[in-house]
Amino acid sequence: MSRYFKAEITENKKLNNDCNLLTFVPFRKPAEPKPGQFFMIGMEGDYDPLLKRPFSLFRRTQRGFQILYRIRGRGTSLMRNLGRGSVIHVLGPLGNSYPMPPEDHAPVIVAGGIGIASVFSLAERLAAARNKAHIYYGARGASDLLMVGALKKAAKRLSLTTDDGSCGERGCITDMLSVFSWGASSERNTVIYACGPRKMLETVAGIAAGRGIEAYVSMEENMACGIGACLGCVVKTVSGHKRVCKEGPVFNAKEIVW
Amino acid sequence: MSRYFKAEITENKKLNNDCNLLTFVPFRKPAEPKPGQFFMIGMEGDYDPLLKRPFSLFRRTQRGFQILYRIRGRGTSLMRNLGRGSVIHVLGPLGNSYPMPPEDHAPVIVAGGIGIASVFSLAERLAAARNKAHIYYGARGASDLLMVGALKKAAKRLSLTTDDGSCGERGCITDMLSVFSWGASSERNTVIYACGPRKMLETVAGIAAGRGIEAYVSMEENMACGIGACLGCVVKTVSGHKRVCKEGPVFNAKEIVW
Amino acid sequence: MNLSVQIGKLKLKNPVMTASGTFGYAEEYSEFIDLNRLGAVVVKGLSLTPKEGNPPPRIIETPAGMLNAIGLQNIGIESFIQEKLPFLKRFHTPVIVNFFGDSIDEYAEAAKSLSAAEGVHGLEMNISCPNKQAGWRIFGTDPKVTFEVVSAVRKSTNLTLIVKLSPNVTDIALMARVAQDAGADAVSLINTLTGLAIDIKTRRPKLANVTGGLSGPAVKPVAVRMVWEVYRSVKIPIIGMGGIMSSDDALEFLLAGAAAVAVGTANFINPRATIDILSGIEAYMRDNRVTDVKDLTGGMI
Amino acid sequence: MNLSVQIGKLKLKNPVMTASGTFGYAEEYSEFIDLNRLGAVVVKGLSLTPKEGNPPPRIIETPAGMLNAIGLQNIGIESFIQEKLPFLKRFHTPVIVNFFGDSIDEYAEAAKSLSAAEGVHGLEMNISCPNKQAGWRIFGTDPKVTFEVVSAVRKSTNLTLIVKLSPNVTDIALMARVAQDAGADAVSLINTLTGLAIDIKTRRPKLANVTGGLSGPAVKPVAVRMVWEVYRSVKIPIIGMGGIMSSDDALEFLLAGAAAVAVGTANFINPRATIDILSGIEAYMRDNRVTDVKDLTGGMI
Ligand SMILES: Cc1cc2nc3c(=O)[nH]c(=O)nc-3n(C[C@H](O)[C@H](O)[C@H](O)COP(=O)(O)OP(=O)(O)OC[C@H]3O[C@@H](n4cnc5c(N)ncnc54)[C@H](O)[C@@H]3O)c2cc1C
Ligand SMILES: Cc1cc2nc3c(=O)[nH]c(=O)nc-3n(C[C@H](O)[C@H](O)[C@H](O)COP(=O)(O)OP(=O)(O)OC[C@H]3O[C@@H](n4cnc5c(N)ncnc54)[C@H](O)[C@@H]3O)c2cc1C
Ligand SMILES: Cc1cc2nc3c(=O)[nH]c(=O)nc-3n(C[C@H](O)[C@H](O)[C@H](O)COP(=O)(O)O)c2cc1C
Ligand SMILES: Cc1cc2nc3c(=O)[nH]c(=O)nc-3n(C[C@H](O)[C@H](O)[C@H](O)COP(=O)(O)O)c2cc1C
Ligand code: FES
Ligand code: FES
Repeated sequence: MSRYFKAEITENKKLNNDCNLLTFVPFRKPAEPKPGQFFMIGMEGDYDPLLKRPFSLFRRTQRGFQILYRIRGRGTSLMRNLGRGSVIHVLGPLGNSYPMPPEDHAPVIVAGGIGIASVFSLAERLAAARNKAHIYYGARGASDLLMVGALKKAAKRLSLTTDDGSCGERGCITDMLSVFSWGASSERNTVIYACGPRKMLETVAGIAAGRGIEAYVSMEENMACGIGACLGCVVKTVSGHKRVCKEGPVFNAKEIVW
Repeated sequence: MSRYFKAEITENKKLNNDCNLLTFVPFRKPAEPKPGQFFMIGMEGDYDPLLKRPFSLFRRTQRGFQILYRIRGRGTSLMRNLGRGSVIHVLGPLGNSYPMPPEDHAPVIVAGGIGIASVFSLAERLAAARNKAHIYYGARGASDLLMVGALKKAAKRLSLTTDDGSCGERGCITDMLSVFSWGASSERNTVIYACGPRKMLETVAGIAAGRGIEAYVSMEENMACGIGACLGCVVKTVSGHKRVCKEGPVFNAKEIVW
Repeated sequence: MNLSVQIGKLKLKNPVMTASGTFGYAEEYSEFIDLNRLGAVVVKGLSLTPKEGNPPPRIIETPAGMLNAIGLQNIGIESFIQEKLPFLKRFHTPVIVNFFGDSIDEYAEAAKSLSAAEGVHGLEMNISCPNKQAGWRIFGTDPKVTFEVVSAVRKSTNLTLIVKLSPNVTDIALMARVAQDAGADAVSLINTLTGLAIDIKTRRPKLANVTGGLSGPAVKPVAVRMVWEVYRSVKIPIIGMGGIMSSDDALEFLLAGAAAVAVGTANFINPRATIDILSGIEAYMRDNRVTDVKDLTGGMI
Repeated sequence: MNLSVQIGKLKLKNPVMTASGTFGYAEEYSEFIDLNRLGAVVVKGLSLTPKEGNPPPRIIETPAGMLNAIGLQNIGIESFIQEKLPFLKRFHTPVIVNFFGDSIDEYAEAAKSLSAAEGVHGLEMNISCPNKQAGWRIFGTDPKVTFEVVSAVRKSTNLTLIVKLSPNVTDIALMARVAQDAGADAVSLINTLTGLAIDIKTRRPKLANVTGGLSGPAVKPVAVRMVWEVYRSVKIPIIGMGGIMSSDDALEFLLAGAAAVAVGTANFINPRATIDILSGIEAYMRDNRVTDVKDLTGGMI
């Protein structure tokens, strides 16, 4: 049960133009991850790129883990080329996790773009706990909406938006969230979980604060160590700088200084 | 006919524990190489390793080229992992080449270890010109003697040595060369071509000088540009520093200051 | 095989230490390695009062390296002594505390209060953080100021005193001599090289602090050169660091003149880096019949 | 789209130049690129008399970089004028000659004889080679000596005079100001950082010269930072270099304050690097509606 292990890639599946689903199997028994936690992943090779990259747990499989990643820069571009059998170095699971809602609370999940990677396992966990979430999921276009089938199954209700209207409603997922009416009584019994671009999280935090709803947001910052040692990944909170990799990545939205 | 091109790897065959034969096919028509010339080969990826690596032309194939390489350090270790379909960046063919012997001269080839990579195509060229060489080829052990079958075909005679006596005679290839008697008259009509460790080349140069035989040696130096611009690859010659990548890699043994 | 080295009054069981700021307060790494196996633990830089540090983003990767602008965020000496030191005392590895001040008096006072704490075995004074303002940097770049501040700290502590040097200087050997003359028991080098990275899309610096400190394999050749230059001009031991990723790298520093080495950025890539490096040094000594690691120091021929 | 930039009296058609010592005498690269497309060609450093340079090995790779200790091998100014310049005159790209001397007089004399040669359009004086002895290095590290030698050269030439600065200093902005005050039309930076690599098997330095100069992507953050520091303290244009591999890198230098850029080590990895970088700058300008490349200089916000 070590949090530092080598793993073998068993699949690196292209989902659309810029997103892949990577499945890896650790060489030895890893610790059990919780929804919201993440891994630091490093590739074999020499010292460029140097640092490991953080990716959320997407799903636990029988023998290993999956991450859903978007090709962004140097690291993920190289990651895209990794074939079956390639070896990666993994640190994790790391960070805290999404707190499960009290049984009488209705969970609402808000995902923007690749943010779906982090909340997907929460949705499945909630479904398993018979407290399915209402999932709001927005992306640029239809082809960027990933895993919609599985989400439909895991959700009480799935609301989709795209920037171009190619699927679901046209517009921002937070627009949809803000006009939605839970009714005064249920609001108090709602918990929001959100992952996506910082702007989206800020809007979600605003909506939640306005309605007096508890909201948890998963934050991103550049990371070096992933385990709280370098102080590289802090975000500003009402009680000072906090480490995304240690006190986070999930924060109560009220804590963050946007 | 550009000397800078991308190429696709069609095979990367393991020959023994630390040597591979790499076959690559250029995306567009390259220049025709001559025996003794070399390529600078770079891999896709980021900036570590940074520089291209020099490798001799081993053999021209129908559609591409082959290099025979020994896994030494960071670059060649990564090269070993390149699969079929991988793309490399190639500069070359570069440098001068082994001068063909006059028709009435008997060629003698001396190869030490991976030095065979450079003289192999010369041996085949000589065979094609119906002036087969007597080939002296030494390596550490039997498994390090590569391409012996093909060499046998290309050689007038093939003399092998290994450090451990596991194949051919036990000892240094230069020991064998030094005791061999060509007979006074034929010595003047002999040309030696040698590639291998610097110590071996120095000994060959000594033997050749002692007997008044013309000898050509292929030199190695660390390289950056491969085309004569950086002055990084010089060797000391009787007429000053000369660039291995431009005035070489093949030098008349008399020129080198050992 | 003797791996122990002497740094001032401290006898380390082996020459592998951690680099300040890259190993937290050691607790973070105790899950991955046995802290007892380290030559010494050097903790994140401390000051008299807690510091918030710089706003994010604080780190960004560069080719074979990284820039950081943490801005010396720390919990302050008092909290360290109360909250972190007890954990460290459970191990028999010397604890070296990296610290800094914003004035000569603060440096001296910090040294004094750390020296009073049981469980602190040595001090490393950071006069070389590139993330402080230009005014602060003279502690590590102006020989006269360096002499003053090191002398003041020397008077405030009996603990082994290591002075951490900046590579952002014309003549690092001179800076080392100054530290030696002012009473340092050892020097450590290099701290990070000042660097800047710009996002060409936003046209803004990639770090909120604008500049940051470059560390990692990229800087190793500069660091090894500086250790070699310092080795030839001081008598006190050198702790070498800057881009050490493997035992081969560590051995380079020893051969260049370091008595011990510190592992920094490598911890982020491999949390077991320190231990792997130690094993590699042992293997090298075995293979090369080196019986005392001290025989490697300055062994370049 | 206006790509032209002014460096002293020279109007370059675009800001992409070659870095001295990495492009030979340009002939070597003429097979791979159209030399007419370059902003300027800067040739390998020359001296009055030919130099043999250092013994091999002269180069060694490091993480994301390389060390070189060529030792300024060159054919001498006379041979250059006779054998190399005629080829360069066939192109309408300005030729800037990098040169050095071993004394102030030699510097001045070299500048004079180069200025007399038809086809030499500008001079870049190298006061910053890390492969020369410590005594020589004061040309680039001691402000007083720098002032003297630049002043002497200034008096010997009417050509555009670029002074190439060393990064191995505490305060590069100061060095740039000194060069400006002594009459330089522009400064170029950075030359290489001094580094050392040791072969742990043989325990010998990997370069015959012991130390060498570090170049390539590894040094880029340091170089960008120095350009930014210099930009804020001089009025003359800056030619930025150090690890430029792509147009993104080049744009970083422009945004940091460079008026033009020079491509060095990248030529070894991609002989078409200069042209690819130029195309990339053009594409960036198009995409970002920048009509004049000069508007990028110092554009970091
Ligand atoms: C806790 C956490 C969980 C994440 N989960 C996912 C996920 O499940 N799927 C996914 O596609 N992405 C996820 N990200 C973002 C992902 O880490 C970055 O997209 C990735 O690191 C980019 O690497 P690169 O080499 O392609 O980009 P480059 O731009 O080349 O990276 C350069 C450096 O910047 C860092 N960096 C760049 N962008 C980010 C970012 N947004 N967050 C953190 N570091 C960054 C890199 O780690 C690297 O150190 C997560 C980030 C965090 C912090
Ligand atoms: C003209 C020429 C032809 C060659 N032909 C062959 C060949 O056909 N087959 C083969 O296996 N090897 C050949 N070599 C040697 C080969 O270039 C090196 O073994 C290879 O560069 C090592 O790279 P690396 O990354 O594995 O080693 P590393 O040690 O990691 O390399 C570090 C740096 O040193 C350089 N370097 C290390 N060893 C040598 C060397 N012996 N010669 C030149 N540069 C070196 C590398 O190019 C690189 O820049 C040739 C060398 C030259 C100069
Ligand atoms: C994230 C980070 C934080 C650092 N914090 C400190 C510090 O607080 N005090 C200090 O003296 N050095 C600090 N350093 C410098 C390192 O201790 C070390 O000198 C430098 O990183 C070079 O070593 P490396 O390349 O092995 O990382 C820090 C370095 C990094 C990367
Ligand atoms: C092999 C080599 C030779 C060099 N020769 C010279 C020289 O003769 N004169 C000079 O001023 N700079 C010389 N330089 C320094 C480069 O011009 C440039 O300043 C430095 O390499 C940084 O740029 P880069 O990282 O793009 O290579 C040389 C650099 C290299 C790598
Ligand atoms: S990444 Fe190092 S503290 Fe979070
Ligand atoms: S490798 Fe550059 S001159 Fe030969």
